[in-house]
This record gives sequence, C-alpha cells and structure tokens, in this order.
Amino acid sequence: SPEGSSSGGASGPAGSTVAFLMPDTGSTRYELHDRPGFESKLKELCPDCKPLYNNADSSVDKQQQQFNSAIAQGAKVIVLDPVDSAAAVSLVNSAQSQGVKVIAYDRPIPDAKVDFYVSFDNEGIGKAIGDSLVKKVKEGSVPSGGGLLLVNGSPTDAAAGLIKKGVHEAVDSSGVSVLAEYDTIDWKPENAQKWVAGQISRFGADKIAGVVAANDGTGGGTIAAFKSAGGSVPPVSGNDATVAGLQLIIAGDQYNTISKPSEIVGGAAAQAAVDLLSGKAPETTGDVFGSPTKLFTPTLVTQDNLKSEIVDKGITPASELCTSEYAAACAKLSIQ
Amino acid sequence: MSTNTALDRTDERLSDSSGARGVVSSSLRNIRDGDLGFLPVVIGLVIIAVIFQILNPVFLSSVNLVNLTLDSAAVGVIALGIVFVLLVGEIDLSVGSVSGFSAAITAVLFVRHGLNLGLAVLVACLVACAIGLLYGVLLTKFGMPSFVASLSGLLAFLGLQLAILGDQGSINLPFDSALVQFAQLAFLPAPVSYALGAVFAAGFLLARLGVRRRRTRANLSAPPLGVVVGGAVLLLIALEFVFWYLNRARGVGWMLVFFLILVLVANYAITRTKWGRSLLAVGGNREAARRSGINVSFIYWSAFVLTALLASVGGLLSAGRLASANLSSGTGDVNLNAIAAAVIGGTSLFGGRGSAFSALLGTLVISAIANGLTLLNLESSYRFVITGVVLAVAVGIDSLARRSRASHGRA
Amino acid sequence: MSTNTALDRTDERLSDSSGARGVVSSSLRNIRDGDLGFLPVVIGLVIIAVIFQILNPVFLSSVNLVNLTLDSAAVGVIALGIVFVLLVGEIDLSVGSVSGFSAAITAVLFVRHGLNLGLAVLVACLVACAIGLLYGVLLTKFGMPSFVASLSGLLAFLGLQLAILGDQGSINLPFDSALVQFAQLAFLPAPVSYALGAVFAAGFLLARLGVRRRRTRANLSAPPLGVVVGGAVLLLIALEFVFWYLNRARGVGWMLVFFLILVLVANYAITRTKWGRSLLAVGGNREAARRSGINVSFIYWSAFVLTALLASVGGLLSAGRLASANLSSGTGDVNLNAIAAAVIGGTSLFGGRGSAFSALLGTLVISAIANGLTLLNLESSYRFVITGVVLAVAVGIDSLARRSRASHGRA
Amino acid sequence: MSAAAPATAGPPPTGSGHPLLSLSGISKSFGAVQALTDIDLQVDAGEVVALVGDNGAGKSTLVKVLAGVHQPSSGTFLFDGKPVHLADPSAAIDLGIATVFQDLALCENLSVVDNLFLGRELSPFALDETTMEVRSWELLRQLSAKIPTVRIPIASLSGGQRQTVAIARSLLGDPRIIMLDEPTAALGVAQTAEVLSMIRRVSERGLGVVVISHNMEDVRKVADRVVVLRLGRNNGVFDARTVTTARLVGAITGAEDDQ
Amino acid sequence: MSAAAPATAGPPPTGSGHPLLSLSGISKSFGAVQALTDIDLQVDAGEVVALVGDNGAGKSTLVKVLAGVHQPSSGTFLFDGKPVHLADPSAAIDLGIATVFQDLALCENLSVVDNLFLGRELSPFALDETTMEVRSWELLRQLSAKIPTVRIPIASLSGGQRQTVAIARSLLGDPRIIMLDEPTAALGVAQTAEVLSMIRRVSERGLGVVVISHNMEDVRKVADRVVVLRLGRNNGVFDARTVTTARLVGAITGAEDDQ
Ligand SMILES: Nc1ncnc2c1ncn2[C@@H]1O[C@H](COP(=O)(O)OP(=O)(O)OP(=O)(O)O)[C@@H](O)[C@H]1O
Ligand SMILES: Nc1ncnc2c1ncn2[C@@H]1O[C@H](COP(=O)(O)OP(=O)(O)OP(=O)(O)O)[C@@H](O)[C@H]1O
Ligand SMILES: O[C@@H]1[C@@H](O)[C@H](O)OC[C@H]1O
Ligand SMILES: [Mg+2]
Ligand SMILES: [Mg+2]
Repeated sequence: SPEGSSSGGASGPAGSTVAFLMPDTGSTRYELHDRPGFESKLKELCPDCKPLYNNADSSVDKQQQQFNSAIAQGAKVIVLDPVDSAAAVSLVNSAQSQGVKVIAYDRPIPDAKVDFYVSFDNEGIGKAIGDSLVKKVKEGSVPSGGGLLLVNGSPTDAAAGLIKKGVHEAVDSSGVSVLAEYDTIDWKPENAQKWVAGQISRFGADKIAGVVAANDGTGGGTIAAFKSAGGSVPPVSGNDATVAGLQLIIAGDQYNTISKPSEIVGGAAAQAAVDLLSGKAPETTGDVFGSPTKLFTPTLVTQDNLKSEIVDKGITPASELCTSEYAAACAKLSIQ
Repeated sequence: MSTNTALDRTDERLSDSSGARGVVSSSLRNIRDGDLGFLPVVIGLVIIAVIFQILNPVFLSSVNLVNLTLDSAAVGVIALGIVFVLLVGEIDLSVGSVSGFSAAITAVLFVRHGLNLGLAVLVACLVACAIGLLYGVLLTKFGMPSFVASLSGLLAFLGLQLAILGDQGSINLPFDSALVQFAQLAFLPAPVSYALGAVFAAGFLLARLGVRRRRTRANLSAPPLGVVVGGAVLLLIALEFVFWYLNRARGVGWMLVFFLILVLVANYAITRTKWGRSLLAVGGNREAARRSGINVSFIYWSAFVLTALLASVGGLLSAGRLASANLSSGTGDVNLNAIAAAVIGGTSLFGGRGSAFSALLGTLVISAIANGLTLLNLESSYRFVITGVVLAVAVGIDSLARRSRASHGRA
Repeated sequence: MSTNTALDRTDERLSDSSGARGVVSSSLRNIRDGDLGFLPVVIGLVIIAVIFQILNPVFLSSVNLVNLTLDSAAVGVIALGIVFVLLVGEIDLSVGSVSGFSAAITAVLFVRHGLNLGLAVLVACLVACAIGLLYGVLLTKFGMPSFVASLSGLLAFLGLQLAILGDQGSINLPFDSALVQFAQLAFLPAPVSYALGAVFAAGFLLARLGVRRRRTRANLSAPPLGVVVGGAVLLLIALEFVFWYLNRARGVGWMLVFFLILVLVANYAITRTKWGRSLLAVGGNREAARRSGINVSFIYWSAFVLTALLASVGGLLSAGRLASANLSSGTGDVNLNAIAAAVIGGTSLFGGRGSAFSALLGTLVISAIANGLTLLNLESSYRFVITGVVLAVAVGIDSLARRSRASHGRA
Repeated sequence: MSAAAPATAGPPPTGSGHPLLSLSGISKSFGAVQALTDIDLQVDAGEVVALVGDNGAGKSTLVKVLAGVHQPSSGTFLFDGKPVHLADPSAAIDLGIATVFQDLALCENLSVVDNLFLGRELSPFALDETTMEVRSWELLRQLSAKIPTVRIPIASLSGGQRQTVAIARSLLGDPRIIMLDEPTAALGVAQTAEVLSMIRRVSERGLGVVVISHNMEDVRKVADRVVVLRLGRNNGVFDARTVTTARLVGAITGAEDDQ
Repeated sequence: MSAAAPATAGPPPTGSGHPLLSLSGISKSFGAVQALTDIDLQVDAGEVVALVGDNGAGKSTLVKVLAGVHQPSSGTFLFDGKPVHLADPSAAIDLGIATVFQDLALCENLSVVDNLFLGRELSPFALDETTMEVRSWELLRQLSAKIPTVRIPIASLSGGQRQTVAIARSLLGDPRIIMLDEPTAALGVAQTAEVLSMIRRVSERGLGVVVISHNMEDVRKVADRVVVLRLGRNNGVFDARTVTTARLVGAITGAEDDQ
C-alpha cells in the first residue's frame, strides 16, 4: 500500500515528495515570492521531485490538517512556516517520529529540534525599521510632548510578536517617546487607519513625529489616516517591499520598508530539503534554538536605495512601480 | 380639525383623546409600556458617549466626531444593505467578500487597466448585482438556504478577490482620484451644510403637513399642527447643531451625507412603496404574501441584489477612504459587524420587522465603541473584552425596553 | 402480525399497505416526493469523494481517511453543540471563542499552575457552562437576542483568552498528558474496534426489535421483522467495513468513537426524552410551548449551556490534537464552520427542525472538502473558490431534494 | 359506495347558466395521504355553491387547488370554458379568483390596512395611505367589524376581527368568483348575518361564489347548490332549496352508505 | 349604559354550588386599546358557563388571563376561594386549569401525538411512544376525529382536525376546570355533537367548564349560565335554560341599550 511506508532518510532525493506549507494569505509574499522561489529551485536541483503546496489561512487547525495530509501523501521533507510556533512543536514531533524531516521556515519553532531553520530575521526586521525611522525622526525636531505611534501586527500572530519585540528594542532606548501603540487585528489596514485617525484626534497631527508600522499594509492605512486628516504625513515605516508600499515610498508618503526577496529564502529551503534527502548536512550560518540555521539579513529600503536594491537587482521591475500616477516621482528618483 | 369624531377615533375602547393632549398621553403610555421605538438605542449611544468621554475627553471633540462619521459611512452602507435581506427573513454572509471583491475589481480596472473610474465602478456594481441575483435564484429556484449559498459565496468571492489582485496583493488608488477625494477629503462647505440641514427639515415638515392635510380632509385623525411644526423645528435645531459642531473641525463629509441620503431613500422604499410593503409581507409570512399575488421570487431577488449592491458600494467607499484595495479588504469582522449593526438597530433576524434607520443607529453604536477604544491605551485583550461588554450593555438597554413592551402585550 | 388492521392503518385514504410491500412502496413514494432524509447529503458526500479521488487518489486512502476522521471530531463536537441552540431557534456565535478560551484555561491551570488535568478540564467546562447560562439568562430575563449576546461574548472571551495566555501567547501541552495522548495517539486496537461495531449494530437491532414488539402488542403497525433485521445487518457490514478500512492505517481513533457516542447520546436526548421534545416545541412555537406548561426558560438555558459545554469540549480536543493552546485557538472560521456544518446537515436556522446526525454529516462535508483541498497544490485564491463552489454543489443536491419535497406538499 | 348517483344530474344551475369554472377528475395526494380523488365541480356565474363535508374531507384542499396554492396531481380545470393551469396563486388572482382561506393567510406583522391592500396597493410608488385607510374603514363597517384601529398589526386582533379582515380583502379588486373557506367560523351573530347577505349581494351581481361551511342552516340559507365531499371524493350534489339538513348530514357522514 | 343591572343577581349557580374560580374587577389594556374593563366572573364546580360576546368583546383576552397567558392590569382572582397570581401558563396548568385556545397554540412542526402529550409526556427519560400513540387514537376516536395518521406534523392537518387535537389535549391530564375558546368553530356536524356531549359529561364529573361560542343554539344546549361581554365590559348574566336567543343577541350587540 502507498500509505504508511515511511522508511525516511538518505535514499536519495529522486522522486521524493517535498511539502511547502505557508501560514496565511494576509501577506502576499508567500504565494508571490516564497513559493515560486522554492519550486523553481527544487525543480532545478531535483527535476522529478514533487512539490506540495498549501496555505493555512492563519488557522492552526488547518495547518495541522495540511501537515498530516502531506505525510499521508508520502512527503519526506516538510518545509513549515508555522502559523503558531508553539503549536508546531507537536507537528514536528509527529513527523520526526514517522521519519519525516522538518525545515522551519520564516518563523522559528523554539521548542522543537527541527532539522533545519531558514529565515529572514523577524526580530531583526523590527529593529531595522525602528532604528531607521527613529533616526529619520530625530533628523527633524520632535515637538515637545510629541512622539511616535507604534502600529504592530496582529495580536494573534507570533511573527508579529517578534517584529514588535524588535521595534521596541529600537524605540525604547532611542529617547523618542511612544505616544501610543496598537496591535492591528488581522493585520487589516482599515483597522490601522481607524486607530491612527483616533490618535490624530487625540494628540493632534503635529504631535505625531513618526509611525512605526509593522508592514506595508498597516503603513498604508496609517498614511491614509494622515491624508484624510488633511495634514502632512510624518515618516511612516513599512515592511515587505510590496509594490504598493514601494510606490508610496517613491511618492514620498512612506519612509521605509524591508526588502526580503523571499525567492532566495524559498530557494534556500529547497536546497536544504534536497540536501537532507540525500543525507548531506545543509550549509548553515549558525545555530538558533539548537537547530542548524541559515538566516538571511533583510535589506532596509528607503528612497535613497530603492533603485539600487529593488529595481536594479530585478526584484520588482520599474514598469510595475512606475505606473502613470507615479511616473513623475519615479523620474525624480531616476527610476525607469 | 372637524368637530365630529374622526373616522378612526370612534371606538370607545380607544383611550386616546385627539389633539395635543392625545399626543402627550399616548407618549406617556408608550414610555410606560416600553414602546419607545429607537429611544433605547439612542440612550445606549448616549451611555457609550458618556463613558468614553469620561475616559478620554477627546471622544466628543469635533475632530473625533468627524472621524466617527466617516468611519461609520462605509460599514453603514453595508449594514443598510443587510437590512433588505433581513427584512425578507434571509441572510447574506458574503457582504464582506463582495465589498472586497468590488474594491478589487474597481482598482484593477481603474489603476491597472486604465479604465475610466466611473466605468470601473459600474462594472463592480454590476458584478455585485449579478452575485445578489445568483443567491436569489439559488433560493427561489433551487431552494438553497441563503445561509449556505452566501457562505459559499463568502469563500468563492474572497478567492476571486485574491485571484484578481494577483501578484501585487494590494493596489494603491491615486490620492487625487475622485473616489479617494470623495471618501477622504470631500466636505460640505459650512453654508452648504446648514442649507442642507434646512432642506432636510423642510422636507420633513412638508411631508408631514401633506399627510396631515390629506388625513384631515378624509376625516381621519391627524397630529395637531403644533406637534408637526414643533417636530420639524426640533429636527432643524438638532441637525444644525450637529452640523455646526462638525464644522468646527473638518466638517460634514460628503460620505456622511451620501450615507444619510441612502438611508432616507431606503426608508422611503421600505415604508412608502408597494415593493417595500411586499418585502415586509414576504418576511412576515411568505405563504400569505404568495397567496396575495405578490411575486415572491422577484421580491427575494430584489432584496439580494440590493444587499450585494450596497455591499459593493460600501466596499468602494472603504477602499476610497483607505486609498487602496487589498487582500484583506472586506475580510475579518466586516460581515459580522454589518449584520450586528442592523440587528442592534432593531431589525429582526427572522424577517418582517426592521427599518432603514436601524442600520444608521446600529452602525453608530458599533463605530462609537471601536472609535472610543482607539482613544484609550489598552492591551488588545482588554480591547476585545471591553468591546464585548459595552456592546452587551448598549444593546441590553434596548432589550429591556422591548421586553417591557412584550410584557405589556405589544407585538 | 395480527390479521386485523392495525390501529393506525384504518383510514382508507392511506395508500400504504402494511408489511414489506408497504415499506417498498412507501420508500418509492418518498424518493418520488423528495422525502429522502439524509440521503441527499450523503450523495453530496459521495460526489465530493469521487471528485477528490479523481484529482488525487490519496483521498480515499486509509491514511488520509484516518486523518479526516480525526479532523472531524473536534469541529464535529462543536457543531453538535450548535444543533441545540439552533433547535430552539437561537444562535451562538461565540463557540469558537469559548473553545479557545476553554483550551487556554485548561492549559494555564494544568501547565502553568500544575493543577491536575482532570480538575483543569472540569474548571474549563464549568466556565463554559456559566457562559451558556449567561446567554440563556440574558435572553430569558433581559430579552437580549442571542445573536447580539453571543457576538459580545465572541469578543469578550477572545479577549479573556488573550489575557490569560498572556505574553507568551501559547502554551504547549505535554505530549504524555492524557489529553494529548487521547487526541493524538489513542486508537482502538483492531479487535476492539470490530467488537464496537458489533455492539453498535446489536444495540440498534435490540432497540428496533423492542419498538416492534411493543407496537405489535398494541396493535399498531410495525416494520416487518425482515426489514428490521436487514437494516441491522447492513449497519453491521457498513461499520465493520469502515473500521477495517481505517485499521489498515492507524485505525479507529478514540476521538472519533467519542464523537460518535456523543452524537448517539444527543440523538437519544433529542428524540427520546421529554426534554428533547420540549426543545423542538420551543423552537417550533415558543408561545405554544409556554402554554403547554413547558418551562421555556429552562429549555433555553439548557440549550445554551450544552452548546457552550460542547464548544468547550471541542476546544479541548482541538488543543489536545495540537498539543498546544494558543492565541488563535478557536478563531478564524471555527464559528462559521460549526454553524454551517449543522445547517448543511439539515438543521434549520429558524428552530424546531434538526437532528444530532446533521452535525455528523455536515462536519463530514466540510472536513472532506477541506481535507480534499489539502491534497491539491493550489493557490489560496483557487482554494477559496473551489471550497465555495463544492460546498454549494454538495448542499445544492440536498436543497433540490427538499424543494421537490416542498412541491409535493410535505412540510 | 357513492351515494351520489341519484343526485349527480343535480338541480338546474340557478345562476346565469354560464359556467364560470369547471373541474373534472381532480386528484391530489400528500405523501401517503390521498386528499382528493377524482373530484368534479362546476360553478356558474351568479351561482352560490356550498361545499360541505366532514373534517378532513378535502374541502380546503380543493379550494387551494382552485386558488393556485396547490397543483393537482391530475385532472382538468376549465375557466370560462378554456383549460387553464394555475402555476401559482397570482395566476388565480389574475383570472379573477378571490379566496378567503381557512387559515386566513394574513401577515401578522402588518397592519389591518396593509393586509387589506396587500398585493393591490394604491399608487405603488407613493402609497396612498389615506385613501386606503378610508376604504378600509368603509369595508370593515360594511361587515360590522368591531376593530378599534386599523393601524395595529393583525397579530393583535381577535379571531373574529381577523376573519373579517380576510373577508374584506376578497371584496377589494374586481373578482369574478369568490371562494370563502368557512368564512363565518369565528364571526359573531351580526357579522355572520352581514357576510351571508354579502354573499347573496355579490352573486346577484353575477359573481360565482363557493362557500364552505359546517353550518347546514347557513348553507341552506345562502346556497343554490350543495356539493358534498366525503373522504376526498364527491358524495352527491343537492339543490339547496329542496334538500333537508338530515339528508345533507347523511351524505357528509356517509350514514347513507350504510342504508 | 350597562344593561347588566337586571341580570347581575343572576340565576342560582347550577353546579355543586362550590365556587371554583372567581374574578372581580379584572382589567387589561394593550397600548391604547382597553380590552377588558372591570370584569367579574364566577365558575362553580360542575357548572358550564358560556361566555358570549361580539367579535373583539374581550372573551379570548379573558380566557388568556385565566390561563396565565396575560397578566391583568388590575383585579383579583380567587381559585378555590384563595387569591392566586398566575405568573405564567404553567401556574394555571398546575392549578388544574386546562385551556383550548382560539388560536389552538399547537406546534406545527410536531406530530399529532407529540402535541397531544406536549408538557405531559409519558416516561420523560425514555418516551413511551407506543402508549402515547394508542392513547391518542382512543382520544381522537372518542371525538370522532377523522385523522388519517397521528405521526404527521400538525402543519399538514385540516382546520377541523387541528381543532380536535387541541380539544383532545385538554382532556388529558386531570383538570379541574376546562376552558374552551370557540371549540367547535371549525368542526363538522358529528364532531360538534361529540364535543357538546363531552362538555356535559365532564361537567357532570364535577369539573367547571367555560365555553365560548357564537352559536346561541349550542350555548343554550350546553350551558348553565351565560355571561355576556360587550366592548370589554360585563353586559349581563343569564340563566341558559330560560333566556331567549333574541335576548342574548340583544345583550351581545348592545341593541338593548338603545331601547
Ligand atoms: N400539506 C398537507 N400535507 C399533508 N396532508 C395534508 C396537507 N394538507 C391537507 N392534508 C390532508 O388532506 C386531508 C384533507 O384536508 P383538508 O384541509 O382539505 O380538509 P377539509 O375538508 O378542509 O377539513 P376541515 O373541515 O377540517 O377544514 C386531511 O386529511 C389532511 O390531513
Ligand atoms: N396582544 C394584543 N395586542 C393588542 N390588542 C389586543 C391584543 N389581544 C387582543 N387585543 C384587542 O383586545 C380586544 C379583545 O380581543 P379578544 O381576542 O379578547 O376578543 P374576542 O372577544 O375573543 O373576539 P372574537 O370573538 O373575535 O374571538 C380586541 O379589540 C383586540 O384587538
Ligand atoms: O512579512 C510579514 C511576515 O513576516 C509576517 O509573518 O506576517 C505579516 C507579513 O507582513
Ligand atoms: Mg378546511
Ligand atoms: Mg376570541
């Protein structure tokens, strides 16, 4: 029978099934970048390997179903971006007990000993956007009684917690005070917008020296709140380097974002999977939580390096960014 | 008023005298019996306002109330749509998806394909109408409960929204486009707002006077002139005060005016047309409506179409206000908030009872709570708890009032 | 069978003959009239199975079906709870939050405070019961619609869940704890599973024979012996086949057995006790139930309490299966899925009509679609669209059947 | 089994003689219950036909078939001599068939006026409430209804008040045939008298009337012909002027069969 | 305005003479409508009291007050000579007051058997369906009901069949007083006769009976005393054996007032 046979290990990669399980659709990167990066690299390294893909839509239960289903379909390696890092422990254990290897992806699984961990550093991301924004804010003058707003990610998302931690690390020691902070339910830009609009009534737009938003969506909501209050927009951070976010940077409305060309991480996960299948130890940059790990450093993007980091590196073509409305601004930054 | 008894005042068991005294005595009896119409919800709103004002005095500031009015408009329009399906005793769980899908369609056509904004909006609205019609037909031709049909729709249209937003996931709407301008920055010049208040009040007065004249002529009881004029004057004062207060900040948003006008139109359609009467009849007793010769299928279709259409319009307003259409547009609590708003405002989930104004009041309750919380520094966990508790308290007042009405034998 | 006409077969307008011929002819008529009970949902399930099996032959493998049964149990228990509130014509939108909150309570007490697991579970269940009672009292004493009360609860208990989980956000349950063992690893030894199948079938047979004997004695019509025994044999074969098939992989999970037993107990309570009859009466016509002397308040309370209790149990199973309680336990589509499962299985949203088996069948439909989709490599967008469409098709079959029944004048 | 033979030739139609409606071989079953079997019925313009029968005899089912509520399993239906198919109640209403149903079929959530004019509201885009209210009072007075106000929901009316509203409904519009299913069951003495005289008045205006009643006195007072149903089958047609109550009761209960 | 004066002393109670139930000064209003004003009523054991009045006179409202469905706005209520307060219908049922409501108050979604035994099912934890079904057939036969099967939902019964079910309900349990609100309105000739004789039988067993009817013949046939309501007020009490139909109709319609 096809089911149940799980002899695991180093029988060689050829013909193996490898699962790639992503956590949510709230952020676009997983289907736009991570998955293609993973699948093309896998195809390159092991043409007759079979990739399985699933996305858990932020549901722990759904992720568990998808994980079990991958095992039922005979996956030998599972690349897992956990919806919930703690809950994933049980998945890792059950896989490993059946001889299936697990690569933690994007978000770590601290309480389990995974076979490999590959990621951008979410806490590092938080620190990077925080540092950069604080610096920018300090360039101007912080009004007395003024300070920053923090628009964090979803309160039910562990990665958001890591970003938040990084942001606090940057901000708490900076000397710029935090006026208020908010966990954006479901990462929804509308929720961010409403909250920021409330703070504008509360403190006045002129007291808000800057906003650290945890991704481009919530950053966009923040900018819309300032725009519709009729005033000017203070520096606002972002993360993910979405087209919409990059466009706002080009237009001068958003201050920074993070470029994490996830294709690279996806590719690295494929490489690690093939290595594990053939019994080789994947290349590491060190250990995190006791597991061999490869961490990629994300790049902070502002107007200053947008052209070189994004356009010139071919991550997002100028044609996509410089639509009619942004053409003039692009020209100013000499992006074509 | 004629001295002989009005046609509808002859029964000796009626305790109301006519004229101003009758108005007063019947109002008093209504208060005693708990037949207070929208008063309890309004009291709930006042309590919410007092609590939040104490916690943070910014709550009732002009600046914040302007925000509140703008926040309310988009979800209010969707809730208004929900009223129609609830009136016929059905449900649409997919208004969130439809709103997000519409925003996505408009953004893709307008921004990516360079279509004229008006056309893009039209396409989105037509698609929404088709969706509504689909639910209607599934119900009337296949007997599929709207709960399940629209649950399927919730998923399917969310999928389509993701699909057409495609690789970018999020599309910025240009800040200078009409939609964004309308939703973010279009405010009535102060004099225009005052004029509008006057027009509303005058319209109300004329309508009531017309009714009064016709009823008096037909020898039916009619409210005394003083009561009619007094009501209109009160309305005028209230409107002008609200507008004046909002004008102290950014002013009266067009989006608010648009929403109010939609509510008035919907109210007219529900209460003053044959179609509206048919909605209530179908919701109250489908079989009786059918036996009265009402085209029940058409009534269902029209309700579903209107709900979807208004969901679409709400989605467009929301996208305009955010200046972006994205993957999460219309997801999360949009569905539940819209349905809850209608229910909190007093529209029954079981059909046949409700009002366009329920969408207005219910939305204000929900938006006021959400807005009030933005002004407090709270952990997310407490935010959830407080939202839940305040909602329960606000609605509890209304429930108690209704209960007292029921115990006084009123339906 | 006695030769003189049975007491309930004397009316000359009845077209059924008695005995086996009557069973056949009435079955044929039922098919023609669309009075097919659960058959259409089952056909919907079969269609789902065929589609997914064609798309990926793993679908019907033993390994995958074992997964499917375990996936179904937790949400099935919650859906079973929903059946009770739906039967009385009410709703509980907070079952997701209650399930997550219960998991959090248990995890905090058990793991963080080192309480005995049984006690921790008991506390969680008692809290859930208190929540159910709260909704019941809000409804019966304050007249607050359960839609709004439980919407408030949804928010409030999600908040409490976040609050008690605190900063860490999630708590791992030890793998060797009874709860995790039960939910993840407890399978019936194969012989025990076959014995269990035999016990189920024998129980069914004995119950039916008892009814038959009593009815025959009382000179009422009764199904022929052959039909009763034949039905039991078919049940036996079906059960043993399913169990055998599951035993080819990990086997029959205790969690599945637990769920099935809960369904049987609930079915007994609904159909064979005075309390169950009262549920249906209150849901069908609250006022008539009240005038019959039924303690309507108690019936509401018991329904809400059971719903919350089962939500809590479902949440614990879910946490056990995941070996963790976390911030997102019970969030997302748990509420809607549980309600949808009951509705898809044929329980009415309007009260007075439904069955414990609706939770079983509806959960299977939803879980089968979700499970089938995990076997396909699909973008989320298509996954949503396909879920929606398949759901509509599966339910559409049932709707069409019901519609035909309605057009044949059956209620 | 049928006692109808001696009576089927029946009395000469007493109306204008022009057959408005004629049914033959109508059957209708609900699951295992055969509610109507092979029913024949004819109603002429200006004629009052009483339909009588025991509880469950199928009278209401027959009326519902005529009103387009149920579709018969078999049989033919001629209206004005032409075969018609009533797919739904609005088809019957369009033909001019007005019906007072036994269960009244009113919308409890709507007011008296709303119910009276349901489906035929005056000025559909700006309802003429005043005229509708005045018309309502007139109609209700005419039927001696004791309704304190027409602006309360039907839910708060007494049984007889509701029934009066349902009867008043059928007089609106311009029907060619009126069917009343036990119209006086809940009515007071005065109201019953008004309804009976109303029936005579409309039939004199050339309308066909079908009336169902369990009160043989009333039946003989108001009807021209009496059609008896028993257990879903025709069981005789009688001339109302000549038949005795005992004879009718015999046909209804089937006592005759045993003779 | 009241014609009651000459009659209030009334005929001597014809029952056992022991007053079962006695109301005085009961009033009840619904919003603007004063449905009952200052009502007095007494029912003795073994006595049949007929309650008559025009449509909307307040008869059903009074019955609902007695059944605990509505709570009166004012007035006192003695049962067995002791003041009682009926907070809800179950309080009335516990006192032994069984009621057949005009709107029947049946659960349409439940079967005939279910409805008959609703609230008093046999063996609550393992329903004894067989015995309940047998008992149902017996009861229904006794009332000459023509119901093809007792396992179909009430929704698919005819009007008269439903009414019979509601009446049969009231005979279950062990009531001390039975109130029937227009119990024969939808019944056939034979069923009506059964119900009238049933009323006499139970009153002979010492139960108090309150019956509402618009049929003066039936009233005089079955009642001991006739209580007339008009526009929510007492309008006379009459001895059923001596009063004429004309006199009753006069009290009901208020024609007397004008004399
Ligand atoms: N929708 C339905 N489903 C099932 N059976 C029905 C339905 N409607 C009517 N019946 C059955 O058909 C038979 C005839 O019912 P119908 O209502 O026509 O009787 P009726 O002559 O009007 O009696 P009544 O004098 O009591 O009003 C009854 O036995 C009833 O149970
Ligand atoms: N729930 C209610 N809400 C408002 N008014 C009511 C309610 N119930 C009864 N009424 C009013 O009280 C009056 C008396 O009604 P009731 O039903 O007692 O009359 P009745 O004597 O039983 O008449 P009928 O002979 O028509 O059954 C009526 O005018 C009715 O409109
Ligand atoms: O990039 C972010 C990702 O790291 C987080 O997990 O989910 C939200 C995204 O914006
Ligand atoms: Mg009938
Ligand atoms: Mg009455």
